Amino acid sequence: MSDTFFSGAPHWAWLIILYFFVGGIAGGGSLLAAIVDWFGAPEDRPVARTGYNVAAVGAIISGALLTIDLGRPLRFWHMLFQSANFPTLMFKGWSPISFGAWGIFLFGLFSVLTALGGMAEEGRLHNPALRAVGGAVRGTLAKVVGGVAGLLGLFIAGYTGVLLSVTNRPIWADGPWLGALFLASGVSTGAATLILLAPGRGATEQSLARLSAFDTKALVVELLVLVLFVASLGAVNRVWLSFWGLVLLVGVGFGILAPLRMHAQRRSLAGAARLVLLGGFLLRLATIFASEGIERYRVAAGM
Amino acid sequence: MLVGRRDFLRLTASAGAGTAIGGLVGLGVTLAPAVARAQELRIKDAKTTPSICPFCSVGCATLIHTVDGKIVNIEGDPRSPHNEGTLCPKGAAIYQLHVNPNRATTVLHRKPGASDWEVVELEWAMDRVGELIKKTRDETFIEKLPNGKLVNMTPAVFALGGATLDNEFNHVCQKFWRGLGVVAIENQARI
Amino acid sequence: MAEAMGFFTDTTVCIGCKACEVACKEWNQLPAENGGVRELSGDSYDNTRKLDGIHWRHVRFIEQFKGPYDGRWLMMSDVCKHCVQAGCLEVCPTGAIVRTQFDTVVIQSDVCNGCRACIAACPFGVIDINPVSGTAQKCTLCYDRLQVGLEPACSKACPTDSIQFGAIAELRTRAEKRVAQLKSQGVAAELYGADPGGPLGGLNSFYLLVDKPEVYGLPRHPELPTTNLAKSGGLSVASAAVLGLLAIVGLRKRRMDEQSRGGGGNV
Amino acid sequence: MGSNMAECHPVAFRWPMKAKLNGAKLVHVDPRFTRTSAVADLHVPIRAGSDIAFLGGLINYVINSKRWNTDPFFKEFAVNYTNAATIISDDFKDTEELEGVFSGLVKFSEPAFWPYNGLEGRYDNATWQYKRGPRPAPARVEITRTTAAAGAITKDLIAKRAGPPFDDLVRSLKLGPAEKDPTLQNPHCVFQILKRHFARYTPEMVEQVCGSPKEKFIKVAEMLLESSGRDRSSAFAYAVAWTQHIGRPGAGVMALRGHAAIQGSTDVPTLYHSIHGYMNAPSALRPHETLRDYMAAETTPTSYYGNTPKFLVSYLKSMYGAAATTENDFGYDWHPKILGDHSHIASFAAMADGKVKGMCCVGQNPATSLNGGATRQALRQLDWLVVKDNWLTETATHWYLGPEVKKGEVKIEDIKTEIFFFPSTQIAEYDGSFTNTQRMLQWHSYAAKAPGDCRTDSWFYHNLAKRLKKAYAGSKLSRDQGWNNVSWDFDPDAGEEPLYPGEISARKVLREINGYQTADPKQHLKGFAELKDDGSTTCASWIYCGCYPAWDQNLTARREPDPPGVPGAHLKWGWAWPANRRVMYNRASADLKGNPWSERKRWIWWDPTFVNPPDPKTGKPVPKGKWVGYDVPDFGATKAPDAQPKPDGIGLDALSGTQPFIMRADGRGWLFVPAGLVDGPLPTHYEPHESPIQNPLYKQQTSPVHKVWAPGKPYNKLAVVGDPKFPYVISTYRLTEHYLAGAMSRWLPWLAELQPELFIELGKGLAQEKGIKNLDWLVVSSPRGHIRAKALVTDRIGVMQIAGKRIHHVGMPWHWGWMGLSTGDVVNDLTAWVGDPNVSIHEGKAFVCNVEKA
Repeated sequence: MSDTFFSGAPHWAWLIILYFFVGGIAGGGSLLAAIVDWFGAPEDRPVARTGYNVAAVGAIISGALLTIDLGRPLRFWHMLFQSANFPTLMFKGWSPISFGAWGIFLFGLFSVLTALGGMAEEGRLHNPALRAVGGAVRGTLAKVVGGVAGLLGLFIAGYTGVLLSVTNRPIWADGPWLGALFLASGVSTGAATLILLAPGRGATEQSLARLSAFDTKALVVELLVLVLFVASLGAVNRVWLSFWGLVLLVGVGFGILAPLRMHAQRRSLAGAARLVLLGGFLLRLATIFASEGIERYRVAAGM
Repeated sequence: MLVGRRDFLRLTASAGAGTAIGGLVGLGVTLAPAVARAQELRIKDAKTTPSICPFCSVGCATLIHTVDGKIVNIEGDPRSPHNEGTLCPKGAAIYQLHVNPNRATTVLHRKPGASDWEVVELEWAMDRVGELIKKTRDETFIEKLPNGKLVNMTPAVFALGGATLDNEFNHVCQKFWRGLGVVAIENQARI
Repeated sequence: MAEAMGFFTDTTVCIGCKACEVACKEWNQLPAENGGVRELSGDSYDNTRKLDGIHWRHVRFIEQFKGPYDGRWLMMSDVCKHCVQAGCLEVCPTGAIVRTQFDTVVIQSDVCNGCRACIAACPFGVIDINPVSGTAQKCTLCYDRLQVGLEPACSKACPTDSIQFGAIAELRTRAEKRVAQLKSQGVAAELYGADPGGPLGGLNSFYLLVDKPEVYGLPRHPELPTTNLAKSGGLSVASAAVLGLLAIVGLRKRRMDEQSRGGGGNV
Repeated sequence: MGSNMAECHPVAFRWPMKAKLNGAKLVHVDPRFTRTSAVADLHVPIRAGSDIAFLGGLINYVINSKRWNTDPFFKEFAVNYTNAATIISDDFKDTEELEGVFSGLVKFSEPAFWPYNGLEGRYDNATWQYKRGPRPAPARVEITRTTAAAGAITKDLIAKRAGPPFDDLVRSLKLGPAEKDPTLQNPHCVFQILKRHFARYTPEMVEQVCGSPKEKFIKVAEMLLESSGRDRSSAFAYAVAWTQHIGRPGAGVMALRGHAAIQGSTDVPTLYHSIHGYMNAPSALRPHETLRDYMAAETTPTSYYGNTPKFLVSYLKSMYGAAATTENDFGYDWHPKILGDHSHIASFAAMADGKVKGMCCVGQNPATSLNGGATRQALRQLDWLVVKDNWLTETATHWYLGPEVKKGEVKIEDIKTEIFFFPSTQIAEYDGSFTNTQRMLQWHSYAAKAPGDCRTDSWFYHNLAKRLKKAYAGSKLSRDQGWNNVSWDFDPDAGEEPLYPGEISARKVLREINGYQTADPKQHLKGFAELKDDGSTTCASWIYCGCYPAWDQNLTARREPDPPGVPGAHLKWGWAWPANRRVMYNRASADLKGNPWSERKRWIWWDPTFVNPPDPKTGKPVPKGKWVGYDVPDFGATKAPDAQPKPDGIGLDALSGTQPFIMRADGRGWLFVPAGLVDGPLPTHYEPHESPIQNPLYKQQTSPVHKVWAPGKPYNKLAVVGDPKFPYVISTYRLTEHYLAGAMSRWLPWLAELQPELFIELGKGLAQEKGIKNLDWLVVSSPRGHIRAKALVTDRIGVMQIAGKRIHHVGMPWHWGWMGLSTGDVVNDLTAWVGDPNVSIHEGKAFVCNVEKA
């Protein structure tokens, strides 16, 4: 029996699952937007702008979810500053939740700036203050800010899995692959979100096709990492003999295998993207709840 | 030596993997010992009154801490040769005998046949109980048995309780009833 | 720093009275779960089941019987281990969890914001949210009492001295003597967490057990959560690199012929 | 044994556990494997209701062992400090001869004026008496008929209204010397009777009756032998009613009593059968017609009880004050006499018949007590009921929340009782003293004000007394004269603020209990040696005399422990009766010459070189020598070990320097009890009234004198022997986490969460037979009723082989009722109104039941 079975569940439930999901999308979206921005074709610009917007909105939602989830939400700032010693910064480089808080904060800052820049470029900002800020973020600065947002997105997509690993909880701490898995899932769901939203911002068929082609690769990576993750759990895998194991199977079936098949068959891009999102959500749902649901006294009782 | 062992660098080194990722530092944060900002000691300015546990018969000594006449803490008296400061779970819960929203604090009266209590005045209820005791005593008093034995008693009133109460209560209780001629006086000793 | 202080819990003299649970609640003014209105757990005489934000002490009951009247009934009062290397303290992002001058680990309730990272970080399942404060809470080893020279409430209350409080060095000597006494009587007694070279640098609340740690709900090899950081982080970075490269390759500006094929290549 | 000390008295269990760490062996004999068994060296299962068979087996094993028959220690102690050598009347017949009953059994007919004694038979103990030589000629009794047979002299003194002083009356009660055989060979000596009596209690028989495996039983017997001797001791923790130590440190039978003041409420008796200091309550069934009749009947002339007239007169002075005079026999006639059994169950049986009309229930919760259904039926017959408690108890709410009302069997409007509920103060909210199980009085002080209308329970009776004094004032009726003459002076003196309006002074009450010189109440009595039988001393309780030796010296409030490392009787912590002695009969801790039996176990001893000051009263010199040691000697302090009894002495003067048991007529421990116990001079195994088997030891199934109240009544139905409808043995018990009937624990969130619901513990075997799973709801039934409880399936209780039958044992904690945070059915709805004849204690720990899935 893994020693993780003696730890207590942190009650990370729906808000955190939603955060992991939204954060993954935002991170993945931001990464893809930055890559398109830096390396892509000019006609892919709408994809980039969509990505930055997804990132900005996602970052704000993420921050909100995280804050609401706190036992004492008004003390959210204690993660950034030492409450007894304000304004000395609060930062622990070895604690994912600490550097993650900073990550989310910076990601929010950069993605919102980039998004404002994009919106200013489109002329959609009417508030003078926002227009001033958005207008400032253009050209090379916009590219740099976007690039940073992209890198931070990569971090946001992946750190959540690392956060789970750096615990003593069953499943999460029983194998090292969760960060990689969440990262892959974040990128795949980010791409899927762009596939769904970018057409509204004027993205071309070609842009979407490229995104979709990349999503296929991301899904393959995700599947591969998932297999490695499950393999690394060893005996702990018996916890999947539960409702959440079924959810995971459904997630893999509908969220990875089905989209891959649809891509192979060149069927509806949007349909596949929706399934990818579903899969990403179910993956997090199953991973969190399968662990949360383990009650430690059952272990001691030999049950 | 103890401090050294707990030094942060040693800590992460023994934790093994921690240092592998560069920049694993804390800004103004260490894991070294510090004086925590704890809440103030609850009994700092409390008055201490010696008492005894009211549960079982071991007679554990307790100390009651009060602040402005309010009980803030009750714990074992370490001087006691019986309990040396220790208590059982019931003794440790004496506080909740006192500070407890479920405590009854009003006098209740139920008229014969009524389906509800009424809250009544303490003095009125005492007067009424006094009247009832006198009525029952006067109606049932036996001076002599049919065989001529002088007994001066009534068997019609039953007084129960005392083993959870003070010696002084027991004296007052039995003197009251025996004085009136009531002999059916009992407590928990027999059950 | 003052001398390291802590608990030695000799489970062989525990009578499962739960005085420690109540004395802890009394001193720390912790509420009962659901106001005390609960259902029977069916797990021997254990109805509080675990340590959490309002149960900083918990007495475990283990029935080991081969048949009627044939066996033993183990009891153990459990508490925060005040690890020398404390996972909760490591991960806490607010600095609410500190190591005190007594080498104990304390959560400062006025700093904690209830993120619950420490709950998942603790290998022993000690910490949980106190619904009244909304913050993570656990045994403070009666930090407030220690500062004025008072003994913690639980060990003070313990009628059989199963829970002993004192300087760790002295407690270890005492514990080793007791182990020797039990061994001479043929009892397979062992200490858990008394070894400063052992897991987590030793526990400042250590135990004398007569069965495997798992039987008492204790992990055999408790670890710091950050043990996983490098590997998990490294693999994340690696997969980030792979995915980033794939994305750059897939989304980069391409030649027209590739574009005209539409949809790019499925790899 | 039979006690679950770790669970019921966890803090007292601190000391056995410390002894265990020092190498002591702990044996637990109990039907359940409890938290006590968990830390014991050996647990021996035993069927509830068979303890005497087990203990009888131990006696048989020990007195036939080689060790006992060769080690002189045992013989020296037994011959000199017990009545083993005493010869019993030739007419005595043992259970060996009469198939399970003793000689003297006669039929009992209930008197018409109080038919609630619950008896069918009773013993005339004339044949159980010591064989005696001729009665000594009374030396100083000036009467004419010096040749009168025993008893006549006393009658004459009674007729002449002799005394005070009553010394002549006491002296006239002296009997002839008991015959002895120090070789213990005489077939009529106690030892030989004992040996024959217990001969059939073999290990095999113990296994048959108790279900305890023979090997385990023998192991216990061997362990007991190993830890006996000059420097060793054994203690039996036993949940019996009377505290008694056998004089040596670490030895004896230890009663573990249930309540904070249960000892106090027995000493200061809120019990029908006794008045202060263990004097029997004047009774219509005994020759108690007059003061002298009472003294003649109740005084043991050759023990400390020879002072009974002093105790009694001082008590009557405390009752009736100045009105108690020599002329009116100190008001003895005003004092009420009991009609028979007015004990708890008897009173409820009478109440059910409408003979008890009013009830004041203070700090007790009988609605969940023995035969709960019958008890509540009785409560519903009352004209009025007062409940005074800290919480709304089941007794206060039975009329609208009781199971009978909830089920619709009884309509609220048909209950014609007028009911009152008065809220009470809690421990920290008033002053007073408790007497703990070790007889120690400890004072507790007021710390905080009680809320609302909460008043002390003493306040309640004090203020009722004031009202009734007023109501009867001026009455000329003879029956009211007693009450009008009762002294009632408990209001605080000027300068002492009452804690609540109209509150008593608890110190003043304790002063009256301690006693004072009648002429000057400020002159307190320093000890019971100062008591007089002429009314010049006023003292409610002779045993408490000395706890308040001066107006401003409340010794119960002392909190000064001995320094660490001292063997320590902690004589300055609280105050223990009698005379602050911590170990009673402690003369027995030294041998005949007054030296400790062993250095390791020394407690008090004779120091022959001690120079005594002259007698403070007479000024005469006192010879050298004194009892010294850690404790207050329970013996004449300067009475030498070689002192001889005075021929015409009464009280302690009638005992020698080697008779440590000074409250016994012969100064010896009684292995054979010629008087005082009504069910036989020797313990004998009888089956509980409800038993699954025929008594394997005797033809007599149950004690021929045990009590069944309300026999044949529909609310007290009883199962027949081996009743197939109720095949399981059940015992009820307590848990550490709750307190008795639960009023003081079920309302406390911290305790309620620890044991939130009622359960029944049953073995895995029975569970399997019945298809019962852990936590299933079960219905448990007895002839009196049925209740629901959740199953706790465990191997800590189980099946036993009893007399060739496989019998399942189950157990239920009885703390629950319908009020509080933690609720459950009333387990006592299963128990019966059956009890023992000595002290009317119920048989709720051993009866039969059935268990089915709900």
